[in-house]
Amino acid sequence: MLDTIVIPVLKIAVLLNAVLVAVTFMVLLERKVIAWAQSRLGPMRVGPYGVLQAIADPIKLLVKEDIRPVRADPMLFTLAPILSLVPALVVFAVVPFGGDELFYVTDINVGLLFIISVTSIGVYGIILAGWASNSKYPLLASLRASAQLISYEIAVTMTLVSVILTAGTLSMVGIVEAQQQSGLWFGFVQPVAFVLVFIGGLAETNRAPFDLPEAEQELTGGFHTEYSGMRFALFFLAEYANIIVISAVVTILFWGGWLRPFPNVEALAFLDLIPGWIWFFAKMFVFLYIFIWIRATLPRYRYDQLMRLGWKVLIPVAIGNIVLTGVVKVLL
Amino acid sequence: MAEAIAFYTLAVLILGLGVAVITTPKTVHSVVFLVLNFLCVAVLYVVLRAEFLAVIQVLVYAGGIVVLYLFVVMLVNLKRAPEAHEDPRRLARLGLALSGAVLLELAGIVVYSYGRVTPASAPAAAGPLTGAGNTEELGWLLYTDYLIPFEVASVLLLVAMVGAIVLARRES
Amino acid sequence: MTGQAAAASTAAPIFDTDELVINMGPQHPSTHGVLRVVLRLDGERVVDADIVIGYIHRGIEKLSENRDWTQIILLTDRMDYVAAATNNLGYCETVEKLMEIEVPRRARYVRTVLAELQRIASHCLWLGTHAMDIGAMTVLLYAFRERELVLDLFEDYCGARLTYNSMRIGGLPLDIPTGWDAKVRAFCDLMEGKIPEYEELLTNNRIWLERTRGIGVISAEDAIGLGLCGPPLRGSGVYRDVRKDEPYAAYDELDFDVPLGTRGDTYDRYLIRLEEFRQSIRIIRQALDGLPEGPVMGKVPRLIKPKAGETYHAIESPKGELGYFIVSDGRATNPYRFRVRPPSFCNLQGLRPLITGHLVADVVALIGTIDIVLGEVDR
Amino acid sequence: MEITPAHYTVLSAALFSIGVIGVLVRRNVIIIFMAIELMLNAVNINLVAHARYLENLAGQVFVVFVIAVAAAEAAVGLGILLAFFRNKETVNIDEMNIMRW
Amino acid sequence: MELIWLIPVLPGIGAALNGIFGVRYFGKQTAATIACGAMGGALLLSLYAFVQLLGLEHREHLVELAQWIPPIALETASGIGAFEVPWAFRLDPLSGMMSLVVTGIGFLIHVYSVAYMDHEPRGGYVRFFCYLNLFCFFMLTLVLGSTFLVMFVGWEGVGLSSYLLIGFWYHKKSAADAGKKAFVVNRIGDFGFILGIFLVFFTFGTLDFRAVAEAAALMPVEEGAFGVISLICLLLFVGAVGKSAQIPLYVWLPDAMEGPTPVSALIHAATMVTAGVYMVARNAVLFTHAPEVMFIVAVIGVLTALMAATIGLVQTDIKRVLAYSTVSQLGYMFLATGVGAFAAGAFHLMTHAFFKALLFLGSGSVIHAMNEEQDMRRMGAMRLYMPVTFMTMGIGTLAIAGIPPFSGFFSKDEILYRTFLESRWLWALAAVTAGMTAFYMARLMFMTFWGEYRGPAWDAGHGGAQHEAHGDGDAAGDGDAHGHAWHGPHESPKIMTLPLQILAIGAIVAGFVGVPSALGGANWIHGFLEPSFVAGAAHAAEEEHHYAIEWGLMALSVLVAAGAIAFAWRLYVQRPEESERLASDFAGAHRVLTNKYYVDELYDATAVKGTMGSARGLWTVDRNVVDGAVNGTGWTTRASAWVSHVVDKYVVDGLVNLVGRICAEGSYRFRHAQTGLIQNYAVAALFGVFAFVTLYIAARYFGQ
Repeated sequence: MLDTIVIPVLKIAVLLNAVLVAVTFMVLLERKVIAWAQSRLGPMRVGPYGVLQAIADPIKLLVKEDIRPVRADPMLFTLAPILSLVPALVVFAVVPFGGDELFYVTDINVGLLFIISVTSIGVYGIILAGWASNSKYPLLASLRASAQLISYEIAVTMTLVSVILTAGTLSMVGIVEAQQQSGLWFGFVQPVAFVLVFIGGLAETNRAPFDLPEAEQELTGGFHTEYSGMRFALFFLAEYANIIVISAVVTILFWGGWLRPFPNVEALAFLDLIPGWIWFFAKMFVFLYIFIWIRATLPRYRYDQLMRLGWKVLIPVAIGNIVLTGVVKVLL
Repeated sequence: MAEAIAFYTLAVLILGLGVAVITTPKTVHSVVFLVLNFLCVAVLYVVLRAEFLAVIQVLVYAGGIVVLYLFVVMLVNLKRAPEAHEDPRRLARLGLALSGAVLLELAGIVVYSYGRVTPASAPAAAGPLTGAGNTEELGWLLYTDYLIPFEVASVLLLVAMVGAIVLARRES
Repeated sequence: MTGQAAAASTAAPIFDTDELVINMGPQHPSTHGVLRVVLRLDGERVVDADIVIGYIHRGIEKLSENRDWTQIILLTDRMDYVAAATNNLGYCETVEKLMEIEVPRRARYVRTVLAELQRIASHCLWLGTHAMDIGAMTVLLYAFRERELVLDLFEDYCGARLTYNSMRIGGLPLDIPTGWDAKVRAFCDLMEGKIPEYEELLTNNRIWLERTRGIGVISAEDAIGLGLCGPPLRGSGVYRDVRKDEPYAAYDELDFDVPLGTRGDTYDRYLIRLEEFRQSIRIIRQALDGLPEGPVMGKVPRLIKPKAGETYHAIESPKGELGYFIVSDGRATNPYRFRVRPPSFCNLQGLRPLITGHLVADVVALIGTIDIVLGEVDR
Repeated sequence: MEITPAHYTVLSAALFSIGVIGVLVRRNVIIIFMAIELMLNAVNINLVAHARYLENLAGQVFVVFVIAVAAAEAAVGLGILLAFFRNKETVNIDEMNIMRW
Repeated sequence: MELIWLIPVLPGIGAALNGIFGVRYFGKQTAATIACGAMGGALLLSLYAFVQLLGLEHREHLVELAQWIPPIALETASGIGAFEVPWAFRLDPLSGMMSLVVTGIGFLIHVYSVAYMDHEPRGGYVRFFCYLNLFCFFMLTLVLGSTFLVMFVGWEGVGLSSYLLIGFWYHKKSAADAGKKAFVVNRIGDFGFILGIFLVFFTFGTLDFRAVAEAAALMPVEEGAFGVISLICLLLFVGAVGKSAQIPLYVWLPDAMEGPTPVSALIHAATMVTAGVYMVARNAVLFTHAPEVMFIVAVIGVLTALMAATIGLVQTDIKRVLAYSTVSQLGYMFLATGVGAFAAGAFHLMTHAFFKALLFLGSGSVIHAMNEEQDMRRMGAMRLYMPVTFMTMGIGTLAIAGIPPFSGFFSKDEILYRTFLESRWLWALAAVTAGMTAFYMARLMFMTFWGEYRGPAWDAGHGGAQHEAHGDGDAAGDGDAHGHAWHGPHESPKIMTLPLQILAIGAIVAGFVGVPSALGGANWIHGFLEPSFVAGAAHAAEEEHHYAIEWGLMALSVLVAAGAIAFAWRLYVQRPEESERLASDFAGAHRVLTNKYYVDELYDATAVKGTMGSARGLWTVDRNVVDGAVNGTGWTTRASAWVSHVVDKYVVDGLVNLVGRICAEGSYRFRHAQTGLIQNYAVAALFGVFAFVTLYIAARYFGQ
């Protein structure tokens, strides 16, 4: 009873809280990092160095008036943000933060596929949000956004196939263990795949330079134009949770998860003194930082350029990578 | 016991959502119910220890096919209600009655037949289809015994893709 | 407008939409003021555009005919409010030309320094907003950081940060404060180091190239035909710079280059403005080096009352050729007729052919590239 | 309280019947398509359940094929529907009867 | 050794690369590199395989790559046989030597073509190398194939590539026609060949060379009779005649000179045309069992040799002289095989490959230097301009003329000697031919390289600088300059002369592998090739040597050759007017020779005109007799039709209309069942399901 129900439920509770808190601080981090990149200070008023801004923001969003357009579809208008957030959170169930069983909720044998499939559900939140708003621009933006999401999902999934080929397993823990056995992080074995997954991740989370669905400078304000208050906050949470998911997945698939650098080199064994989960979070933090860094640096793609990049560059390269991986795998 | 709870819960959800799919007046709602239905079916697959299929169900059905439906529903922005016109010669009631009758008959056959199967001949619930081997075994089967059907299926998909593009393209 | 269809992407619109009419502005976030563009779209592509102006018309020209000659300087501040000093300069020089007043050499040099500082400030603003429109948010903050320094210099000189009222007919109201030239030099050194920062973020950035190269191509003939001026004209490779062609202030005594584009696209116009930063710095340094001693105010009658006549005089403002046409009847202490040829207004005429055939996302980039200020367009 | 294949078969039959009713009763072609998907899922449930109880993975293999066929069907079906909609501005199946006598 | 299948496949890959991607994407350099690389690889592999072959005791190696045609039960003479063809390659002395020749000379010619074809635009250049590689692929398949059918694939393939390459400049009508001609004439031979293959299978139940040879060895020699083996051999020989340009099917080869010169060198001198000889040699066992056919082969061979040599005496086109020379030398080879000297034939094949390729390439070099001028009357004194070409071509000429110690001497004298042993009058004809060979080759040399320059004037302005530019064989800008302005004859670039030099060395030394025992040599190649010509382990009995005769013959043939050369020197160098006088003295014979015995005209008059004439006759018959009959029938029909029309209209139609009306009336009521509502149809289907299930339940219920 304890093992089958209590501990998992506890883990889930802790994880959910951790993720949601992490998301709010992720927002703060983004504001701070971008501010520093632009030689500004960022939020400074709430708490020392604006630390408490992370708490003030959710409070503000929670107490704001919840506006629902009269002609919106009530059921879907409510459902859409939930459909957007839930998959982003569910994915964390199979993300291992460390090698020990304590650090993951479950390790299922199709973990990576699970992540792919559950994130593919997230697109409903966006389409339905656009449709339920019953407003022209959100609808068009949501169709755009979902087309973008689906296109890049294909590219990412294709790329992950080559990683699966390399690792020989679909289990997230198994993939890390495979890296431990081979002694090489897959980022070195599959650099192309890493780049593709990361670019695809940027696009799937609607981040710069692929942030057109939310680009206020352009025609449409995005699928959540009509949303406000807590419903809007849910979309917000989903987006940042997705960023964290992508970072975690990239860390696990390509940079050894909780492994120390060069896990097979005995001479570096002293690095094991640092616990695995610290390694994990350190690496993940690097990717979170890169996400923000890119946003501060790059201009935005145009829609047709974005689709062209996805279909004519990423997908062919991903397919080529699969073939190459297969050939190498067979030859070795 | 746990399986029974899971089964009944899911059965109720699946059937309820199924009914919702075919009864809701708004097409978009219908699609949403369909997605939820498929998600429940996926969970049912997990109960049946077919994790791979569960994931595929979510990925392909919920994440792919139904999104397509949703897209079409949104592209087809109708100027009048889709079911406004009804042909008087429809035999909807007869169809309803017949479906009910067939369901009853089938259920009768099933209950009757399985009731007579001795428990010994029915294999135990915990088969060997557990653990990590499942997905791998399925892969083996697909790429060995069922290789040709698998290839045929892939060709079918290709043809369908080309066909869909040709059909949906605007003449220019 | 050949070449535009080819330049614009060939992606077919995904959704079957009828021709859609939408309003961009006057409250849209990226129309640089109260510009209103009515777009007719086929899918994502602009079929036609209607440009509506006049939202901040204040009747400056008419007002000027009822102010006395010195007071008009104040009004010119309010036209291109991000480049007030050049507005002042153009007006003062026009009146000086009308009255045949000799301006002291020192005043002409200081005016040149101020005009070029103004150019840097104006281009900084343009660069930041243009990049922001295309999604590069950091450049905005960088460019504004430097613009702030220029504003500080102006504050040091005349006490104001936006509407300077920094010139007078016949010269300058004040000589430069002690140590100001050293500050300007320090700024020039600093600015020179900052330009590579912008370039690093943009010039070779693939996305920036894809968003700007081949976008809004305008041939030299079309550019002349549309009456464009300033960087948009030079971007198409037409050599036209009032500072060279009809030198004013101290430009005939200073050495500088006029950058020209080759393809006439958005990227070329961007490169030209970046090069103008460097040329401005060069001019400022030369002007400060050769700054003559002497008074800053020429011999001007107590009562400014030009004799009857009319004149047109143009200068190269940051946005292009800024011209004043003034008629004096010789009796009143105010102009009989006062007319401004604002560069932004003329360049705005190029917008419609530029954006036709492009995607909606390019419209913001193209509004940015012609660099308009609505205060000057509407007056 | 043991769950036998009979349970699954009955569930499957019920879901299938719901699909059949949907096909027969609704007039919106999109919903009819979705009803067909329901029927396919009913079949899948049956296949998976029996794959489990007969300890034979062939059932699962066929589910994969059914999903592939469903994807193809949806793509082509919806393509036809879109083409039809462009011409006739309707998705009502009762108005799709120009091919009779 | 296991990799011999790669020998043909490498050029095949090269051809595929250049053909599929190259024509669109590759630059000249890439294409040339790929093609030459493929050939170089094939050459290295063949060398390696050959060296390994030398170490094998039974001198044979079979590599079976895959099944081509799975066993099919087919009727044969000895009951039901399994028709089964594997993709198998056999390496034995004969094919080993042949593959060395093909890859070696092929590689050199590839290299040579890099510069020679430089004038071509990029697309044509790539296409050329693609074709060349394709040819090598098929030729090597032909050579290495272990069964008749695999060989036939190569056989047809080389025919195709030959067609493509002859017609390479397809915009030139004469080239396109020549290609067609070659193709059509070859088809006649191929028809015989494939019939022969059918007969082989029918007779022996297998297509494998080795198995056929072993089976044939057990059958009696058909001395003085014309049995099935003779028929097979005759049919096979028809194929060989077509491919190797023997009487009466030789007419295509001279025309094939329309192709680029490297093609002439590779295909129409060194490799493809020898395929017929090769095929006959490969089936040596069969042929030895059919002495009657052997005799036919020898006669055809010697007649071809003589006839072609006589034509060669008066030709003025440098390449045509070489073409007729080739036909003549091929006749020699057939003569050798016809008298049972298979080794000697194969030996001559090899030496001929060297010096004929050399001569062709040399002539190509001259043509190149003369700005595509091929007429020898417009050349002269070329030795001053192109010493390397001159030297190497001189070596080739000496070799073909049979001057010791050049290679041609050994192989030709071997043939002459063996012929002498067999038949005196065949020998006499062959000896005369040898003299003529020496004469016309000397004539070619003298007209081209000696005397005064008779060609067109050139722009001497910047000849010197241009000379240098050509010298380094630069692939890029050189051809362009060359195409527009010609700056006089000049030596070809190094990349062209290098193959010439290598081939010249080959032409000198190739004969040493077959120094006859009469001269104290070991006649090594004879012993080496022997296993290929006998079945199983049965070795031919050691024959007796008549050294005295051999020496005598050698001396005689050298004398004849030297005399012919001297005669040519007198006619074409010392007193050129003498040759013209000679021509006018024997005007009739000269005209006949220059017109190649009117064979082309004869074929035109008989085959072509005959076909046309008979077609016209048949057409007349058709129009008057057949059409008359048809028209008569037509009138009858019309008359009876009117009668039947009346009946039809009132009786039959009445019935039909009645039925129709009934149907229409009936369907008007019944068609309301077709509502056009899909769902109603679905309900009908569902009703079927319902009925079925109900029936099932009822059956179960009542059945129990």
